[in-house]
Amino acid sequence: MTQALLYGVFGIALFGIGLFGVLAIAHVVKKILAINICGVGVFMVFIANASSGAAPDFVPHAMVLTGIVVAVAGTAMALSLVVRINALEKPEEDA
Amino acid sequence: MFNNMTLSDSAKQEADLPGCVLLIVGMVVVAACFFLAMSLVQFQPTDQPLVTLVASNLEQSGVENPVTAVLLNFRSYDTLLEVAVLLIVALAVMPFSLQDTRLPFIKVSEPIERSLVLEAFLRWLLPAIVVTSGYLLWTGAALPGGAFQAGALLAGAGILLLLAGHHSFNFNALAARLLLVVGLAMFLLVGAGVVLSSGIALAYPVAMAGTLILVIEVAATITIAAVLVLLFCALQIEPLGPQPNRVEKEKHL
Amino acid sequence: MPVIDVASLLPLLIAIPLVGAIFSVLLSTKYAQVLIGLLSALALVLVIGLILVNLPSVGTEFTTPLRYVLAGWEAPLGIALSLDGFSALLLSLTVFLVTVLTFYSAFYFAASPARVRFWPLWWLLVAGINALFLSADIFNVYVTLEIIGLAAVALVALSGNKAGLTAALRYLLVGLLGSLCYLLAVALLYHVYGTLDFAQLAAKAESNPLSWAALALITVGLVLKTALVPLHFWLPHAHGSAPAPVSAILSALVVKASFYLLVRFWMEILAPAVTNEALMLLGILGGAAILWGCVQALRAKRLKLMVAYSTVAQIGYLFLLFPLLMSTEEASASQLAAQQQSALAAVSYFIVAHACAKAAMFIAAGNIIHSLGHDDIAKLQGMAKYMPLSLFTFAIAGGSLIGLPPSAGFIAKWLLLNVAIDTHQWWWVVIILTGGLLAALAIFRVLDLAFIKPEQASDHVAPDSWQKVPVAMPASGLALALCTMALGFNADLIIDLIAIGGGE
Amino acid sequence: MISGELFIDLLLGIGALVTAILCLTAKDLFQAILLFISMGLLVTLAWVRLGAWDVAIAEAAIGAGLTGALLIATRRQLNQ
Repeated sequence: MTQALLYGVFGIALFGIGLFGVLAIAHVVKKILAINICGVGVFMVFIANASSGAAPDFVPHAMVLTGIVVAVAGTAMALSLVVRINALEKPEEDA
Repeated sequence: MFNNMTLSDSAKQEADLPGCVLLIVGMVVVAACFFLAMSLVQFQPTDQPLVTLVASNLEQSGVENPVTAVLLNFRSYDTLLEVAVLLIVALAVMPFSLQDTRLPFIKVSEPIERSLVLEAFLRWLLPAIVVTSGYLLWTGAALPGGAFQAGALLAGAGILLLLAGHHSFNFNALAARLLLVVGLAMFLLVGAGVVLSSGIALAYPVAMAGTLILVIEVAATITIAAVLVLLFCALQIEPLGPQPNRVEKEKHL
Repeated sequence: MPVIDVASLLPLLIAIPLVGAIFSVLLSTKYAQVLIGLLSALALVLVIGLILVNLPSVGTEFTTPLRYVLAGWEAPLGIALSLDGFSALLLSLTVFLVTVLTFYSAFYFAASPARVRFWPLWWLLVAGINALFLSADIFNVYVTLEIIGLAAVALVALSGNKAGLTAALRYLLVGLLGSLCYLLAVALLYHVYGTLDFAQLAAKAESNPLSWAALALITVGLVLKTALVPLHFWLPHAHGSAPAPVSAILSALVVKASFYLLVRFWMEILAPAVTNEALMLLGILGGAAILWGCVQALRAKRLKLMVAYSTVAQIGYLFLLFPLLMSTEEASASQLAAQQQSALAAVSYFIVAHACAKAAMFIAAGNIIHSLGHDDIAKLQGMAKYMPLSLFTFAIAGGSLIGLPPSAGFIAKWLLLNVAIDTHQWWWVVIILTGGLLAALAIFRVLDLAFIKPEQASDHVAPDSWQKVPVAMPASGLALALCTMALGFNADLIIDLIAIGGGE
Repeated sequence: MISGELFIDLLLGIGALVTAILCLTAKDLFQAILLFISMGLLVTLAWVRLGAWDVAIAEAAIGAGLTGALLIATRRQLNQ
């Protein structure tokens, strides 16, 4: 088993853990964490495959960089929605 | 099975799916991952045509770092759209109000509690961070690093400034909006401008490629830093309605 | 010999909305934003008009897709844009609807502070949709999917109330998960075939476990985004709680964008990995979606929720495309190609008919909310007296959704029924007809209340809360509704367009 | 016989998996966030091992660092 294959399998496992987490956990912030774990798994598959040849392939590296930024953008948006929903909920709780 | 999605409004609850459903979901996920992993292991990797293509065209890309070459030259269109994604997120989290558009971008005020250590620290650290991020950007052409790393570092400086309590940012000011769009605008401008010389959108002339990439990267760095600081602000301050902590600050003025 | 190089116009379709977005961030006064909106829409209409006029017509031997290589780097190193008949149709539809909805939004958001955020996000969403229809690169498609997803979520969240924000959050999480499934498939495909370009992948693709895995991941991810039953749970509330122009574009175009990709992957890029069983499975889910969506639409208490559930049903019709692509032993290759082409034409027709009708319906529902402050179906008694134009729009669009002649919806269903009968899959005929019947029940329930019992209601519901809307608002809805009628008379236009560079 | 290099790779990979599982099963949200950040750092190391320096820097700064900061800020808001 080569190094690339090893990390590829780990990446798929991370994706699976994240996927299960998204489906099984009710807590929103942890759902968001799970989606991020999914994303890390996907990126790991990309990077692992990129290093399977003799020389590293830089195109997947660039794709993962784009992916990381997009992932953080999505996470930030989700968290801001959580905060806004939470802020709307509070007055009701007090009343 | 997807009822759990509806719970997303209450962030403090920790309810799980019923056990049997959970078991089925788990088994499906495990089976799918097992199939994926097996097909990945069984697959014999072939040659990677892009490795040689990237290497052989690197000289004409204007930069030495292959990742930067892919991001800002070979597949620059992806990066252009990625900057658009950042703008979307900035617009989504921005606490918009029509009144604030005329207020200045940076407001200086006395902090509620002063921390001398932090202030002294900042006085030295901030210039250092700005210089370092400039350096990261510059070396991105040859070594690992580039617009995103530099932007993140620059955003760190902005957040430290916020934490010190002297300054607050108003993202509805025209200057702030300019910072948010400058990355996308510059990318589009360069991408369209090169049509005059090469006839193809986003195709830089080889001689000027390095300079043009740097111009785009500087603008992108500024936008990235601004968006990241905005994200941090949006999560720190109550984003809806009149904000209580802002009222407090006004009292101290 | 065309006067201009048509392909060089393709990047403009993405650049114009992006420029529009930048200017509407910078110039945030009301009239500036509206002016920018109208100018951008006009520019888009001009560009797509030029492209359509210069497209090689059917019958000439030239039927390859248009291609524009961005940045001068040919695939696999660079990214290309491409346009064939199917994407040209969807782009024209996008530009047309965006123009009408931009006009409508100028009035809808006239008094709302949400407009400051709406306009830039609107143009970014349009840029994303155009970019997706033009893209010829599977990773680039991921980025466009994220643009569409995030912009759509931000637009849904504009409503600002708790129900809207919750719907937006659920929509966002579903969208992110769907995109990640898609991205994992991109990783696998790139690993196996060493390219990201649509055409190069299609040439190299073969049936092996990794292709199956990639196709399965892509399908799950995109079906989640298209909201096919049973993964539709997020759609009704997201589409039902957004502002009217946003609901309209979400139902008319955004779900179609991911459906378009599914068609690309199943018919072209990964066609060798497709099996008949898989096609049948998608068809069965589509049939279930038709029935389930119609039943839920019948039960809905709010007008917009009803319209949103009808979208769930209409998505089901689109997925009937897949079983109709199935090959049989006796059919020759050319027969199969012809069968697939006519199935695609039927479904394209469906997309256009549904997009116009559904946008018109959401506009009508938006007008009703705008003037009444609610969209409770039970309280709509006799409203036709006050809002004749909006309810007339609703009726015409409803007729098209049911499939009554002479609407576009009728032609679409007719074409679909024909293909189903030709391929001896009669059970779809039953489902299509049942779906039409159920849709008729749902729509006549509303119309019955609004039109037929005016004398009992009128007095106690309307006067105190009723508010007049500018005539341009119902007028733009009516224009769309009349378009569904006009399309019913000019069916060949669309079918010819699809054939350009189309299919295989 | 397991060579040293393979041992490091195994350690990093299994470490990432274990922290991911712990992160999703943690009872306390703050703990979960910290575990997520540490998973990000382990993954960063894995990418250094795979020769992806650019990605490793970005993951440490943006993936683990910035996401972590945003998560902590959110948690503070939720607890207020």
